[in-house]
Amino acid sequence: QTPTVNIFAWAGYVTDEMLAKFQADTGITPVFTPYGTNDELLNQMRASNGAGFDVIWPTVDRVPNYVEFGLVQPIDENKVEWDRVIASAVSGSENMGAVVGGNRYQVPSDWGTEALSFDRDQAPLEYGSASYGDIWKPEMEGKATVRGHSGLVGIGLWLEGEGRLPRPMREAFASEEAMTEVYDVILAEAIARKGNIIQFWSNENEAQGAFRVNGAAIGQTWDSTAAGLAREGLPIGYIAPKEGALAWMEGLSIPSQAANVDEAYAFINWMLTPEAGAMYSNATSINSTAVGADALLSDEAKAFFAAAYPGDALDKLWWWPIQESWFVAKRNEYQDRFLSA
Amino acid sequence: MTSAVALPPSPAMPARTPLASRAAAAIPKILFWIYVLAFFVYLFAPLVVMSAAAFNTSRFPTVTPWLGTTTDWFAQMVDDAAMWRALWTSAIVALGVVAIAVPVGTAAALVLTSLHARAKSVLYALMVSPLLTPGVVIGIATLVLWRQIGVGGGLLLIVLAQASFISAYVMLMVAARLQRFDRTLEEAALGLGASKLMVFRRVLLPFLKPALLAAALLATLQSIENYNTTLFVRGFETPLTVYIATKVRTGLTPAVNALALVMIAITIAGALAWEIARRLEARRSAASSS
Amino acid sequence: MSHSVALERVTMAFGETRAVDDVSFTVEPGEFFSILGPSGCGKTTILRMVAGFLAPSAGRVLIGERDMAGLGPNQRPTAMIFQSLALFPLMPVWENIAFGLEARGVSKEKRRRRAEELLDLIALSGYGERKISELSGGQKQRVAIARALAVEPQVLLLDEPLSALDLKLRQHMRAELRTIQKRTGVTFLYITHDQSEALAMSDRVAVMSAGVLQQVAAPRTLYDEPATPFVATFVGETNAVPGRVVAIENGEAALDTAHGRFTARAGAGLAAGAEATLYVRPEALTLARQGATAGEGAGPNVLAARAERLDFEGAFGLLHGATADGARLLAALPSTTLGGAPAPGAEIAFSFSTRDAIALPGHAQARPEEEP
Amino acid sequence: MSHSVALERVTMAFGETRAVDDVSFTVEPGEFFSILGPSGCGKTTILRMVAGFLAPSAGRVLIGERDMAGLGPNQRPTAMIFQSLALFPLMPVWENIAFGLEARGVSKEKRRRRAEELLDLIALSGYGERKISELSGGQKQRVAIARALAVEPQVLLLDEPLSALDLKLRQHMRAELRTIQKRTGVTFLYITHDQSEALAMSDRVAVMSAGVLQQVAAPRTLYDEPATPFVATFVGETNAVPGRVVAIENGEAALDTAHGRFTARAGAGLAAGAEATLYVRPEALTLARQGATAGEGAGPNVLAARAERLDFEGAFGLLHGATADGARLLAALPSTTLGGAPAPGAEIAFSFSTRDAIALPGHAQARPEEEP
Amino acid sequence: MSALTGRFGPGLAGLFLVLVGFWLAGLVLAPNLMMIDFALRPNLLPADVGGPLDTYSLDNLAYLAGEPVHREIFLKTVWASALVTIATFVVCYPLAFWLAQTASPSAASLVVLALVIPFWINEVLRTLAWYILLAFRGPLNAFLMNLGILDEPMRWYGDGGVLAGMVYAYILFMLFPIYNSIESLEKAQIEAARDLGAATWRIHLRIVIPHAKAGIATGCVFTFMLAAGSYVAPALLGAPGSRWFTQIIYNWFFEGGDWNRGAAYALVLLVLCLAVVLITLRVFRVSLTDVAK
Ligand SMILES: Nc1ncnc2c1ncn2[C@@H]1O[C@H](COP(=O)(O)OP(=O)(O)OP(=O)(O)O)[C@@H](O)[C@H]1O
Ligand SMILES: Nc1ncnc2c1ncn2[C@@H]1O[C@H](COP(=O)(O)OP(=O)(O)OP(=O)(O)O)[C@@H](O)[C@H]1O
Ligand SMILES: NCCCCNCCCN
Ligand SMILES: [Mg+2]
Ligand SMILES: [Mg+2]
Repeated sequence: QTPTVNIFAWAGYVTDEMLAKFQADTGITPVFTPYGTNDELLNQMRASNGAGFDVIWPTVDRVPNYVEFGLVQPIDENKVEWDRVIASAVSGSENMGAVVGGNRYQVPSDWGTEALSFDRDQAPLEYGSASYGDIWKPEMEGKATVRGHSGLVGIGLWLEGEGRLPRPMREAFASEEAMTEVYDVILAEAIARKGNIIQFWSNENEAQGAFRVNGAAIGQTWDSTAAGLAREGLPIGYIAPKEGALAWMEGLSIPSQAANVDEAYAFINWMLTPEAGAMYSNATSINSTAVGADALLSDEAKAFFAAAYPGDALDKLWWWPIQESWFVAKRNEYQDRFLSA
Repeated sequence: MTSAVALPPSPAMPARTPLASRAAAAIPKILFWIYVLAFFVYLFAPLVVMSAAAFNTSRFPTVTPWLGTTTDWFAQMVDDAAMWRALWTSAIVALGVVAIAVPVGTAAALVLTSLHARAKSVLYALMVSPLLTPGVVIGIATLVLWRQIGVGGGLLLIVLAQASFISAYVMLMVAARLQRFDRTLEEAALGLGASKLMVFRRVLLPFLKPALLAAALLATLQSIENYNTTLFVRGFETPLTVYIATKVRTGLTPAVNALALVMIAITIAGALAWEIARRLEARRSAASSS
Repeated sequence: MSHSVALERVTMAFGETRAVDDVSFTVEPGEFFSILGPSGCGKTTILRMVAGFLAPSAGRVLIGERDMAGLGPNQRPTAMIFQSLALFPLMPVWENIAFGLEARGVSKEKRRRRAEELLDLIALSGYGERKISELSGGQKQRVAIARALAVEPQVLLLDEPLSALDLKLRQHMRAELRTIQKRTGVTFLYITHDQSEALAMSDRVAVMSAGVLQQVAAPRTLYDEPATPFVATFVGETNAVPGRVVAIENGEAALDTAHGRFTARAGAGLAAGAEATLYVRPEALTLARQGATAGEGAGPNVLAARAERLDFEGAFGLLHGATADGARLLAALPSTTLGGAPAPGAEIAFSFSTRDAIALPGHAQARPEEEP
Repeated sequence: MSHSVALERVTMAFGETRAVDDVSFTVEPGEFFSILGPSGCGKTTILRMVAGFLAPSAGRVLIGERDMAGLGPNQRPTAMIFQSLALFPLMPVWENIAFGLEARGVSKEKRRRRAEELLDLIALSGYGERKISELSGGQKQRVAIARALAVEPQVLLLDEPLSALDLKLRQHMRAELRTIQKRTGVTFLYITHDQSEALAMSDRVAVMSAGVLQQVAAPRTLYDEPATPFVATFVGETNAVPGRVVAIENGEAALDTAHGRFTARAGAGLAAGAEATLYVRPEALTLARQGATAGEGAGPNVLAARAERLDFEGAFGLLHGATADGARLLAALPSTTLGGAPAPGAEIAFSFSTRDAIALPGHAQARPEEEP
Repeated sequence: MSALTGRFGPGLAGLFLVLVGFWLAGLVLAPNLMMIDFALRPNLLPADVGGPLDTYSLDNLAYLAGEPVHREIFLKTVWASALVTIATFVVCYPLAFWLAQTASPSAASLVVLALVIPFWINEVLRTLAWYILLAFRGPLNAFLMNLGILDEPMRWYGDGGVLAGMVYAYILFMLFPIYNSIESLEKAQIEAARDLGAATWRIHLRIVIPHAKAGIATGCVFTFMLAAGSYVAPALLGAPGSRWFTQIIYNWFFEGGDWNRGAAYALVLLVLCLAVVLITLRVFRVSLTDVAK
């Protein structure tokens, strides 16, 4: 029987080209199933008790949730080719959620941002003046798209910049009282301006759809969204706002009931090769953490990157804090009120 | 006969010419055909648009703007190994559902017919309750129960959750046919010396056969089509509806439309074949009985 | 108004089938007029053309001298009583009766009053609030009549309204229908395939066969003077003896048959030398002395036969016999005379009088096929 | 074996209702025995007890001298023919016929052969492969008989097997059933609510009313010598004249009635001075000269009346009349004598002979309720 | 029970009872009871389950009662489902009547054939078809603008889109029960009413609809239940302003991760559906046993 590895990953993260290359390189048959959101991944794993897949691809700030529910197993550090990973990503991920109770549960594989996508004709933006607040300007009524819960964070950063938050945004992730205090203000603002939203998105596909068929001119989306639209020739740009782009790191984890653990490590190590990293980045416009991948990037990907983060944009990245279970539950309640209002 | 009531003339008892009243009589007919036309436009417009989009080069499935005609999406659909896996999964699930729901629904219909009115209506209410339960609730309830005893979502739970309400459909179909069953046939068979088992096998079962086949078909369709319930109990399994829904959420391409078009084509072909067979059969039996 | 309903050369074709073929007749006001014929002969089709549910392919339907073309069933001065009655099961009796008034916008109070009057007429006062399902077959029948009468039609159309009832009730309702018709004076156009029903109730009967009108006449005339072999065999039981006409004289014909020479009244269109059939009713046969042969005996017409079976049926006995060449004969003998009835196998002879037999042209059609 | 079926004091109670109440009778081997009675009188219940579908609440059922208690329908030497026939619609004709043999484990080849023999018997050879739905009503009937005969029952039980057929076919099948019964010699226990059917076919008839056995006798005896008022009124049409017995002599009774004194045969249980009713059949009434009054005229029994209506019914006419006190009378007059029939309203008189009338104790029950 | 063994013998009867017992106890009752149990407990980490925090309470239900937005969505789902039901009825009734009473057999079978085609592809694809058709830059807007009916594209997604998509999805569930019940109406009833002078509307109101009541109730009950429990249509065709209660439930499970609260919400939905069904049947005097015939 041929060895197999079942990969449960973000839609669009593993292309057919990558699957073929992986199989050719390792002799292992990869089976790829896509998902659209972190929560979908988490709850799907809860529903199946952590069984069914060998590799999953959670965002680092959510890894503690998986650990709580016993859905992932500690990484056997000896089986990972650590020298293939950018060192700062490995060390940085430690405090972002990859390490829980002294055990590492995730190998970093990429990082990216959520910032402003805009229609160059209808809503042109410039670095420096562009702000999360642009989404909520009166002119953008009926033309904006955001993801429910991260849209609230964007508003928070905008209000924080204008000094209208009772506490710094980051404290909202630390305790329930702080969160309530901050989010009540954010939600009120969000509901008051909800008329700007033409469509909410929750996954890549919906985000692209907002621009492609639903008439959105501005939005808070992932980098991959704008890149995907631009690649098809749509006049969509992507730019970090002056408050700082929301940055996240992701990596590969192994579910607690994985059936093909060795193959899982083989896949993780393969993803960290420069070739695989570059293939990944070229397809998604998300940055690989594989050493040497940047050298192999396509010109297109390089250009997108340069345009997105001019000047000091990279220094001002706003990294997602860890989102504990209580936070996720509560954030969902706020999101729900926002969506339903 | 003398009448106490002076009758007003019947609504349209006019001195209209026959021609004029014929024209007036035609108006409701015209309105009705306009309605029929609208109905079928409503029924088919979405399907036509969806099918057409399978030939548009646009990566997002639409017909406006028309970026060029292509059959690439069909090729992509054929190459989509995950889709074929999903189809296979759906087939296995459907098989399991039929294997449970048909015997269970049949037994339920038979038990119902042998009960007295009061017990019957209580049991009947219980049996149709899964049909009055939202699909998501069935999925959730099943998942919650089985996780409690350590069974996670997967093929088994999909089959059980679907069978819980599809059995009710089977029960209804079998019960409907059973209502037309003439119990004296059973007595006749008994009177001729047959055992109860033989009566069941030779008289009742053959009578139920068409309903059982139809129920199996319906069960298959319901199973393949189900999304709301399956979504919660699928665990890491991906039947076709879930696959399609995932595509819709994670990267819709006209390959899905190509798939839909193929399914529509198969449906039409199947339906036509069925209709032709039915008419041939009707003609045959008409010929043989005259 | 010289007639109530008139059909003028009416034809109704369904594709290839001519369900009604060039039929003309008139019905007089206040008449109880029946259309009689076997299943599928076109009776219902005629009724539906009169009611307005069907438009004739050719010809005209007139009611009270007025051409009905283009008028729908709700615009004609007719009311129909359906074979199934078609009472509205979800309305109480009185609402059924008053439905036609409701359709004409009559106020509830007046409807209620009129319904009571009609309930009186059909002897069902006090039944107004009942459900239809709580009525017996005969009561339903009467409610259907009241419902139709409520709209004061000029013509009441009845499509085999008694056929769903059992024998006893059917006989009872015949009298009842007849009484109501006489009392209200409404023209009844009545359809049936049951000859005894048509004969017992009607002023005149139209006999149809395969879409074609055979004869329109009073019941007694149909029975005694059938115009066609079809009428002779369809209306009442009869014995048919085929033969050839040897002479016609004074309205009497002499026929040569396989069983000898017989005389009978000459029907229309009979010609000397042509093939013809003699028809004689079972009750017109009397038992001649046993052992008698043709030609012998008192009467002019004596038919030799062998007794086969005597079916005792209460009021009379049916004696089945067969002639020497195997043709069957049927004689109806009053029960009071059955004392000395012949045993099966006995040689017997039937006699009949000339005036009780009729000769019609052609050889008899076979009766609607008996089982193989 | 001295009898084929015997019921000994059989009672069947469903809760409060006694559907069958203390009934005893015996059926001889090879007899055509009918049970006749109105709907709901318990006929089917009796048949189902004989077949083994029901167990009697009290009493015994014996077949061929053997007590059947505890034996199921598949263990008794009976076969049943249902009103609906209950042919298996999904099996071809021959499998229907051979079903009982299949149940007994007979090999397919032998079954096939036996089915062919039976198809021969019922004159349907070559029909073995047909579907049931491709048969006519009478053919189905015969297949049902063959299916029942295939298991070689001692007794064939028939529950109104002809009632679903139309009149013509029903009459035809009566003769056919009778023929098959005589040919096979199997005992027939036959149920019907149609008196002319029972009278025409049976060797003996048991008349039931409301669960109680009224009389068991040959048809002619039932008609001429009814044992109870129920039998007198239920079997055949009759005219009932209530009165009081003044004398009984030589089996003849004299009754005083509202219409004068009449004589009739004395029925069982008649006592001088007691209330009694005189019954006379419509066909036993003859038209006495018009204007005659009671006591006058030739015969001893003359009944004055007013003519009301003459219903012509083909073979005979039914003359409806009413006595002075409003009781209705019915006379059946042969059609051939209808020439001088009285007009409605005419004063007439009927006469009847003593031997054609019978007096029974008590005052007549009303006939099963006519419609209110 | 004795009737069952009497008819089928102990062996078969036993088998039937086992099958029915397995279904009703194992697949219907147990999951629902467990869901109720689940709905009455707090959302805990695996480590805390069975611990001191794991107590029964009505908190999850109280949360719904105390959350105005959810309450509102809940109520909106109820009336919107009722609206879907009414719209589906209006769309289906004339066709059902025509099919059952007027159409020639061959025309009827052709139409039935046409009707089932959309229903052999699944609900997700059916809804997707509407999603494509109604898109802002989609064919419907293009068509209407070409005709000059619209100057600029309309936003179809939202309440209107959900309505169109749901009515579409449930046509057959409404049509067939009504068709079946109207078909059993004797044609002579309609002819009699017409013959007595009734106008078309009166024939429907007084004769056809009362006769078809049970079928109409069945169709309405099914449509309402399916609409209230639908997830796909509001998810795909809804807009920011047209959320459905099922989406909230889904969110508790697949976004918020609070399965207990999700179960509580599902329980409320279940109770709602059953209540609406039973009340409707009571109001229209249809017994449950007449439903789904
Ligand atoms: N709508 C129709 N289309 C085609 N043929 C029809 C139609 N209606 C009646 N026919 C045919 O016309 C002929 C006469 O039918 P009709 O119903 O008038 O007979 P009927 O005398 O009333 O018979 P029955 O006594 O059985 O009611 C039959 O052959 C019948 O099949
Ligand atoms: N299973 C039963 N439970 C209760 N009552 C019954 C049952 N079967 C018959 N009866 C009652 O017993 C009486 C006799 O019924 P049965 O069927 O024997 O009548 P029948 O003479 O065959 O009538 P029909 O001519 O209408 O068939 C009726 O009053 C009937 O209602
Ligand atoms: N909150 C973090 C989101 C991480 C998203 N990864 C997105 C990939 C989209 N194609
Ligand atoms: Mg007819
Ligand atoms: Mg009976």
